[in-house]
Amino acid sequence: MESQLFSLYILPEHLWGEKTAQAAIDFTNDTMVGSGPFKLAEYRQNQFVRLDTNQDYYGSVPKVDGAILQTYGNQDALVQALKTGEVDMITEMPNTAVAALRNDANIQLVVGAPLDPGVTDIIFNLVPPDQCPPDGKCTGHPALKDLTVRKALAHATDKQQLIDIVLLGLGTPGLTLIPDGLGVYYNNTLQDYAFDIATANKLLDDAGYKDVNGDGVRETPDGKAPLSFRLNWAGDMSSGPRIAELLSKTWGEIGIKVEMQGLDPDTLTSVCCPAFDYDIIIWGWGSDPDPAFLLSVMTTDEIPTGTSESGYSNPEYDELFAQQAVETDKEKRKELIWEMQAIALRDLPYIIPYYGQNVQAFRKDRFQGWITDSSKIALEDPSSLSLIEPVK
Amino acid sequence: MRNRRLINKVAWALFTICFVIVLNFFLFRILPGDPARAGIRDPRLTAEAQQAIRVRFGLDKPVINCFASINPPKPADCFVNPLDTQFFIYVGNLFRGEFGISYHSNQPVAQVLAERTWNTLLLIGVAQFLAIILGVALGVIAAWKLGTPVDYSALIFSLVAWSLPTFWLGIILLFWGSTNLGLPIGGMVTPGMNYASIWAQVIDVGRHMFLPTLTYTIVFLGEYMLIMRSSLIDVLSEDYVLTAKAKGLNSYQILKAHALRNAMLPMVTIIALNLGFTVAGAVQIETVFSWPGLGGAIYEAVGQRDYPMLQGAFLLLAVSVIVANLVADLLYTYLDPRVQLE
Amino acid sequence: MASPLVAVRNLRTLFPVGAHSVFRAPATFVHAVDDVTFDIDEGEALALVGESGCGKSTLALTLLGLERPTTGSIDFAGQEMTALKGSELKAARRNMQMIFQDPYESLNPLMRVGEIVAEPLIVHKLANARSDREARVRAALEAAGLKPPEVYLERYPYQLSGGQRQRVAIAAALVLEPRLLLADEPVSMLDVSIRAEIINLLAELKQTRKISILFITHDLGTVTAVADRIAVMYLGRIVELGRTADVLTQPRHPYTKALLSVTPAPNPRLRKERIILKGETPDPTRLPGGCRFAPRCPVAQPLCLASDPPLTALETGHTAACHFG
Amino acid sequence: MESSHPGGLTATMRNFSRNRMGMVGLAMLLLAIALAVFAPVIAPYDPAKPPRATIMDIYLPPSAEHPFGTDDAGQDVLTNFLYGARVSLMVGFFASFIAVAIGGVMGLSAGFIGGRTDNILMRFTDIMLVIPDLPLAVVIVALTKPSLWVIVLVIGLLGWTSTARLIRSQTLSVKQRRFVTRARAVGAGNFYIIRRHILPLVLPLLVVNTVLVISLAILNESTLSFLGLGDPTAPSWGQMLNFAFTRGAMSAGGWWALLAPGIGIVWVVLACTLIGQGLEQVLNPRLASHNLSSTKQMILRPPRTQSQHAPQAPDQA
Repeated sequence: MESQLFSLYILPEHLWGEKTAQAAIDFTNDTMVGSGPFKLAEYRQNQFVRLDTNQDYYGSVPKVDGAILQTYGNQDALVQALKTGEVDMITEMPNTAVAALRNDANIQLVVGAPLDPGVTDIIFNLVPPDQCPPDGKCTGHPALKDLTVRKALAHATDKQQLIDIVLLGLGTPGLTLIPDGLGVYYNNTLQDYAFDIATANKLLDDAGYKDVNGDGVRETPDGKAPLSFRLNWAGDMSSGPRIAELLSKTWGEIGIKVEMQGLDPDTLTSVCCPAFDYDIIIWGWGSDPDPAFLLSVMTTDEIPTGTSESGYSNPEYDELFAQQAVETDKEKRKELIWEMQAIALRDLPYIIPYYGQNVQAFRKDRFQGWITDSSKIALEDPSSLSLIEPVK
Repeated sequence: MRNRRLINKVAWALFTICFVIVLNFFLFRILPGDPARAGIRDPRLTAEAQQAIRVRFGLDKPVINCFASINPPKPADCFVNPLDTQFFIYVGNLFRGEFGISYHSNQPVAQVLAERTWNTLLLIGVAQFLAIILGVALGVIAAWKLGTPVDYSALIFSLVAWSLPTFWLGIILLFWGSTNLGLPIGGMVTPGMNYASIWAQVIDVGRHMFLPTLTYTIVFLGEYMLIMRSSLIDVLSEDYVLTAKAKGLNSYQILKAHALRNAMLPMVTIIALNLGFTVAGAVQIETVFSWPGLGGAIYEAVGQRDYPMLQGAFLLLAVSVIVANLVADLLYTYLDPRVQLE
Repeated sequence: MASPLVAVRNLRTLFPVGAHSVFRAPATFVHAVDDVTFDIDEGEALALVGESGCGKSTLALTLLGLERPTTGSIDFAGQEMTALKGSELKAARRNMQMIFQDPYESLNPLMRVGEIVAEPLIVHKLANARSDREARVRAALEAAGLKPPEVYLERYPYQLSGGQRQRVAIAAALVLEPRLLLADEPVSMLDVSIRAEIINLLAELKQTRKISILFITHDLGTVTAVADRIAVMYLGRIVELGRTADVLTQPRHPYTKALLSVTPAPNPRLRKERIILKGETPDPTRLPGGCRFAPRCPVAQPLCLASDPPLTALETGHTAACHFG
Repeated sequence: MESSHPGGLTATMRNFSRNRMGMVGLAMLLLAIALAVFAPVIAPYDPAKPPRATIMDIYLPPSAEHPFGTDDAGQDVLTNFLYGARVSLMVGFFASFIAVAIGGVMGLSAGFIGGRTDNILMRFTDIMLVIPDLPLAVVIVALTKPSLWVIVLVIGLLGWTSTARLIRSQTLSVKQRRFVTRARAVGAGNFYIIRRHILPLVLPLLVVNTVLVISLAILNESTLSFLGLGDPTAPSWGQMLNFAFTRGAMSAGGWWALLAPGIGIVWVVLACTLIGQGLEQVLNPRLASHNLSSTKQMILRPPRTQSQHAPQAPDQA
């Protein structure tokens, strides 16, 4: 239930009550109606939002007169704006700027789990031929359907280096689609595949994937197809090319070749699912506070709908998913969900390189009282904004 | 003869606009990507909801008779009322000044574009004005002082300015100006300011405009200087200048009386034509300086796959280039007596 | 009597006026060559005389097949030229070569003399053997008076004088051993001192090689040395045609008389009073109804404005188109 | 009289070798090409097998180990700069080859055939000229699979209009010259006349144009890359700038990651412009001095008057 209610909002009856379905679709919703500590004073699209303090707020009235949320065209400018004092706080920034800001006496960095935890995932095309959807192409490389190959790839994935280079260390190694930001539902007892090129090579050797023709790329045991995979990522991920580049290097060390290409998100959707016209994709999910949705992504039922990206199909997993959906006991549900994560890590429809962290920063010489020790980092949240006060 | 020329030119401009409208419509339907799914990667969207979105944006209708969609090609009934196809609805809306509704902001595209266009015009207008004034002045000086160190410095400056990638110069100026001059980093106004006077507002916008305008001016200055310089040298090589010199006029008088006016002729057409090409620079500068203009809107719309916005911006640009071309052409006819005689 | 080498009958070449347009057909025409009839015999030189713009050059280009005649026929050595196309036309052209007015412009500045003279051979795929080709080029250069040919073979046109260039052009025309030379004002761009040389060269070629020549000029003074007959052209039409001596001594058309009166005579004592034509040449797109020379004619009568005089025979071989000739 | 040898590619090149500005440009371009060709020899690291980067390697300032510093992924900027020159120059050369080939054929046929063909081709060119290049390129690249070849193709396919106009007017003027009529009178066919008479006189102008189109193509590639529409697997200078820009080089203090590729682009574009200027002077010696100047000096033609938006003398319609 929680997961379903999450995306429902409380609507003011005096505006929406009388509307027909069609009128509701056409309603542009320009006037903000709410009961929070701030009121919308001015909105200029892609420029800024100006909030005034709601003096009639039922809780504790914020100590500031208002807040302005300004939009910048690029993250570099954002950091510069904080440095020069044009803004007092920034909600996002390139991780590369962290080192420079850390040395700035007037700036405080805040790093932690984001409000809506995100997952970056490496997706394998596993769709079984008999499950291929009617409008699917299902052209995935057969070798990827072999768990041994996926295990070898997992062993050849240096998650720490990915975190270091791509996130500048500001992330945690990933396990399955359920991010550590989901708290109790995150199974922290699982053992990940260690980064070990030798193990990966041995797995492939033992399974008969040998480099027959001596070109540095292994072939399938029947000697026909080289282990050369298409590797795509969403073009709007700035980290995509860097992840792909790092993967191609370590995977290259175990005789696996990738052809890299970033794709526009629309194009990626059209090759991904339910077409299954790909080998490996680097993409990402944003998470609800409840894990139900991300768990559903790996169920057989979702293969034809396009929600399942990997085409992973496992009756045991499906059964557990059905059980947790109706389980009302929180502790029992958690057990079921933990077990599902164990299965997902064992079967590897995804390699999860990392869970990202939120990096935010504020100027220490302007306002104080920001909430920096919460489990979720969100300086722009009204909870923080209503507490801060000017530095004397 | 002149009137027929005028009518011909206007007729051609109108034809080109029609062509651009058709191209503009079909381009976005030939290129891959389902507009209904653009920007939405939420699988929880039910088939009904997707259909509702299609209806809302008019994508449920066939693209044109016989084609439900063009890429991938899907056939449709050829005998529907042509006015009930996406193409003619689109054309009809254009005549009513409607450019559709933005997928991203849900606002009418025409409204968003109108606001954005003024911001861009302000930036481009001031920068072009400065670039022209400075470029012409520098070009005249260089041509006059041909072969001297003054000429050389102006030349090298102009050539380097011309070779600079616009966005690169913008980034460097952004960091230089914000660190050393304390200028604002982005946007057009300081949000939430209560201006004491109109002057305070002008100064605030001016401060925000300084760096983008500077970038823009430098990039175009070089080109104008080079054109003015060579155009003036061309004119000064004409025999009538020699005649004037023989009559005893000094250099200043010759420049003023003969050369400048004639040398400005190619400048006028180039300036008018250039206005159409300035947008390429605007896309880069507005992205670097977060300027809320048309160029920035195009960049955002590309990222958001906001087809109606892109279509609208594209049409606006093409039409303004066509009009600028027409104006330049007619201006040329008006200014150059030789053309009138034809 | 043997049939003439060239027989032109009622030839007309019209040019559409106005820019090409995708949508519109042109409405008006320039009558560049308008109903022209004449013959040239084997080994004969015919001079075509007239003011610039009267259609002389167009007539030459039409003979060559470079301009399509609107109506009329051109019989060249028994072949109807206007009916020929493609390779047949190309083959027929081999016997008909042209020399242009401006030796500075008519030679490609990037080609050596040897290449220029050899070009017709290459185009017609003749004398494909290198040695054969070189021999012919040398022979043509020598025939054109460029001796010894080795001196000139490797030169570029800009390294030659005007007279030398015109000789190169003549050599390039001779290399195919044509039966007819179309010489379009071959000396008008040359210094006076060189003109006689070139004209004498043409006369010599006519004599020794029995080449027929159509000698186009605006200057009656240059024709005597080479031309057997003279045709006077005015606004696209031949207004007088006759043997050189007849036309020069007994001009019958007022236009011919006017032309003759302004020609510097070799003997100053023979100088006559000059006839200066009044008015402008009419707009060739809007010709007057009657005699087209009438508006400028010093002896015009009302009849001239009403009817267009035909070309009428006066005595043997001398014809003129004038009501009062 | 005619003292100088007219036209011609060989002659143009010979005169060009005496043109100081053009030779400086040529030297600059040759240096860039040499760096690209000998990248494997000069580069301190192999980009295919770089030393394993760690978090400590990111945005290191220039040092003996990394003369140009390191980038956002801890890679050596100098190495990437040298190998990036290969990609950027290749894009420039191939794209301008496409543009000049199309523009040359269009201009030659329009000018040579004339009449309706000319009318239709030039009207088409006019339409292409008013369509804003960059936004169109942005849309096409964004909506197709981004690969280096798509980018080369798009830049090439949108960049031919100026060439077509230029070559058309040159063809028209060459076509009207008497030696072309003479060749026709001899019986030469169209193909022969184009090959033997028109092309040699159009070629020098085509070379000038090519050089300028190369510089525009390199600029355009960097702009597309900056807008995030480049091919990330083909690390051009534009791509390096894009990484530096999106991954916060300036705010992280890593200005060197932005400076090297930027200067590379300016260097090559400037080199091409100078060469173009030099050739232009050689072809247009009339511009050597004017009636008010006492000195004889080299004159520069603005690059874009000839190339990008040549002011069209209104044609008689």
